[in-house]
Amino acid sequence: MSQYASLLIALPLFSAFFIPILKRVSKRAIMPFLVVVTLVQTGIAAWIFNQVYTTGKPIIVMAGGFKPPVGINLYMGYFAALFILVIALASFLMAAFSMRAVNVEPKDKYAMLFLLLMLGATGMIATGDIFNLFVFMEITAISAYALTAYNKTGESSEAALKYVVLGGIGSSFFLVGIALIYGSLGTLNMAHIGQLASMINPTAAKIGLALLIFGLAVEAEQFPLNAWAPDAYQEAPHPVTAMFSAFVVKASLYAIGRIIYILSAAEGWSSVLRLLIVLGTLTVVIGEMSALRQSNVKRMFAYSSIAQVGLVAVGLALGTVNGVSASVFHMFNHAIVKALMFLAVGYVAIELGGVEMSKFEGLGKRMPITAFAITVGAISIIGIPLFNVFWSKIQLILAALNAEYTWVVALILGASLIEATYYIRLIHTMWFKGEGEKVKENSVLALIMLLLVAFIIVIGIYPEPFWNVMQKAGSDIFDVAQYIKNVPLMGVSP
Amino acid sequence: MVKRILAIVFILIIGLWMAKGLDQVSFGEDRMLVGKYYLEHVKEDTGAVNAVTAVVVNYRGFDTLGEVTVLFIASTGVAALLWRKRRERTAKTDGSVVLTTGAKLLLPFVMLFGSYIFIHGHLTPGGGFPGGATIATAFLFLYLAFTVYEIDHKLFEPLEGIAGVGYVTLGLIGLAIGGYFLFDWIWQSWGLGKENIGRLFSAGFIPIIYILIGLKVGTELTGIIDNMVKEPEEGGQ
Amino acid sequence: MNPYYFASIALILIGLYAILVKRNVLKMLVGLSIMETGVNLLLISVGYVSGKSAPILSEGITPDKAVDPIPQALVLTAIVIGVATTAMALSVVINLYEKYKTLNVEEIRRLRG
Amino acid sequence: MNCIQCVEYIIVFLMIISAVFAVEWRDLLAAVVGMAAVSLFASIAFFFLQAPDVAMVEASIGAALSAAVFIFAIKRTERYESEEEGIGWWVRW
Repeated sequence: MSQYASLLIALPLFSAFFIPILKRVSKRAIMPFLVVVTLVQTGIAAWIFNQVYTTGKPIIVMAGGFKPPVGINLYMGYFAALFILVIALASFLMAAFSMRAVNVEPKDKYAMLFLLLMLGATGMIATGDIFNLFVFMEITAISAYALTAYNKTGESSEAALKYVVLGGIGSSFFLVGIALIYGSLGTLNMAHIGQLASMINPTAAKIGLALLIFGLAVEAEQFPLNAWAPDAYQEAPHPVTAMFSAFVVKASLYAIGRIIYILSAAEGWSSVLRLLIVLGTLTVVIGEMSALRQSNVKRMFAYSSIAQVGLVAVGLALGTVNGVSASVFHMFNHAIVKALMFLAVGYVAIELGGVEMSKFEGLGKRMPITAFAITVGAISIIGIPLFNVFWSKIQLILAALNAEYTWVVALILGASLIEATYYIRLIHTMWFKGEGEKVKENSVLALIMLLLVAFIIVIGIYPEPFWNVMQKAGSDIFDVAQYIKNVPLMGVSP
Repeated sequence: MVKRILAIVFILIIGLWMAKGLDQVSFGEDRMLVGKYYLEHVKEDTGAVNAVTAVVVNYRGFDTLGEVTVLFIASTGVAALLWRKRRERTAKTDGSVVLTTGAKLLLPFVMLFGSYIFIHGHLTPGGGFPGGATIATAFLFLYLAFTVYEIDHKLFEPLEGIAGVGYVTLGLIGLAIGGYFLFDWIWQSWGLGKENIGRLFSAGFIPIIYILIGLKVGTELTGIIDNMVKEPEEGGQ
Repeated sequence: MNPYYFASIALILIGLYAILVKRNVLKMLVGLSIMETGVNLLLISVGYVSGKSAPILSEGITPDKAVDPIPQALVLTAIVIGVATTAMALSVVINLYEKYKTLNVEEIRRLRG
Repeated sequence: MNCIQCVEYIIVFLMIISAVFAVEWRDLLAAVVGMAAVSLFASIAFFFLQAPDVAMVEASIGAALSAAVFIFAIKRTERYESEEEGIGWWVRW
């Protein structure tokens, strides 16, 4: 029965390949079809989530019936089950938003690329094989290139070009890293690598790991390879921006965490952690500094998103189970908040025709629900108590104190302070400046926004059950011995 | 100029770094682990003689599914980005006599050769990807030779979709029969062709999948070429 | 150092040089393509075992006489992915040229800040 | 040094030379031909490294089709590279 979890991969693929045939029948059925497929995907993901969290055992999908490391396996443990649900849910909401937001032809191609972006992120989170991870990363990346340039304006092509060039460098680095690790171990399966990690040559492991991190850093938006991110966020269609921020980044961050901890038995491993912590810190500092001087609100949110992603990377690199759990919690919260905020900003852009700061004057009177949603998101991301991000920031600070990284505490607090500066400026502009006619708000979108707002507040008031889930998910990444035990490796050994 | 020297220094540092890592992986040494298992079990597990094909289609079938998807994304993305309301070919003159007659004359043979490559993927080097590329080359010749030539979009786009749907469906049938996605049910459940390993009718679903991949790769690459060749009309954005 | 390792690292570095230094967009993509070829060569040479033959087990080639098939399968995938990236990038470049009428990246700078 | 090794060294040398030319030539069409030559020599190298499958794919997809797509793109844009050089913009913020 558990093998039916492979439908998570099969369904989006099947639907994407089916769209050219559907287009011959009826062109208008394509967007509703997209919504239905993402809804079914959410159902499958919810079933897997339920299955994993009630039995406590991960679901291992073995493609072709070959046991790992001979065949490729998908590993859906606590973390993967949780984030697959997040991905499917976010895709469903954004598919509903796409029906309103996307008016550029050819829509059938948009639907295919949308589904494949979702598929790529799902695969990245579920897979248990590093080369398969590369393939899914490329699926994500190439559909992201196409979706970034989808509006066919000069600016969007420019953003996509930056993305393509950096992504190409990243994927080459990633492949060199795979070559080094494969060359010294002779296997590609993650659990098998973990089993053999103590025998690996330390130099090859260190350099290979660093190359893998640099390869993934393009998608994970870590400095210095994230120059594409603000441009792409600004110019991509609005639902796609929300998807980038909600789960494409998260999938790559997860991959970084997983690959690092898999090799934790290798000699000289802690120097790689130091590399990641430096990258994360630089990402936070530069992201917040750049966000401060933006006048384009979508771009400002993009920089804010980059800074949060840097915090997650710092948490992953703390090297303790609490740090990883706090990172996972922050990823989860950030996914909800940024999905909400990019949805709201995109809706403003559609109704008022732009995302400059001046367009937001008097938004509180013109589009009250949207303005309310942005306000809740902004307050939450600053880290005010009773909203969800507060708890994950607290957990990050506690984990940093436990790991004796005192300056990380200063980093988090300083970042919150800068966030407060630019978000309060935005909130002030929305509610206390300017006047305007009231715009009739779309009821479906208002419903989605209120749903996400409710989610933020519920987590903010009752963080305990969520924190328990996150701790399980975090230890799923951190506890490599358990991971190796869970995968039914067959006896291929030197 | 200073910047250029800086870039060269930066690149050399990266090169040194990679060389240092590669120094630990000596060339030509036998370090096979999983690879050895593949070589020893490939005939009984999959019935293919060409181990690379078996790894690509059977053992690491997920990668290949992803690979086909990547190419599909590329063809979709190119079509999406170069989509305009009206487009046409802009070349003014046909190719030379050699090219036009050559393209017409060679078309069936190149197609035949491409199909040969992907049908025999489990026996000889080759398989779906070079076979599909060969078929696309035949259409590339037609585009080069004739100014008015255009592929039949009503045929090609659904064909691309059908090949992809067929691949996923084969995998799902495996899920229903053998209990695993992409399970080779023809070889492992039914045991068809066990007696003629090394001949054409063997190796389970590898030939079927390679035929689908060949069709898909051929149509996709042709679609990319078609989108690249056609230019928007003047002022007809 | 082995000639194949040397060649693959050299190709990667030449490609990286083109991406970093050249201002013409198409030249950068040529560099990217060369870099991918270098990476593929590196993967194949990692899988090579001296004195053994291709992993096609017909006519007297036993399993212990063949090279590692996995890197070859990986490179098959990587080549196709590389071509997909290139095609995608070129269509972006075509759109870019239609809008900006130039291929020089210094003149394509509308997004900044 | 036997003869096979000589051929290997020659191929590696030609590959690097054509890569350098592909990067340095100002005529983009020539640069693309240089790139295709790199792929072609790489495919011969794959053959020497006992990877005939990869050699076939590299020759058909890597060399032929990717060069064809490049040439179509050049036809729709421009053929000559301008003179100046410097660090590109994607490195900066």
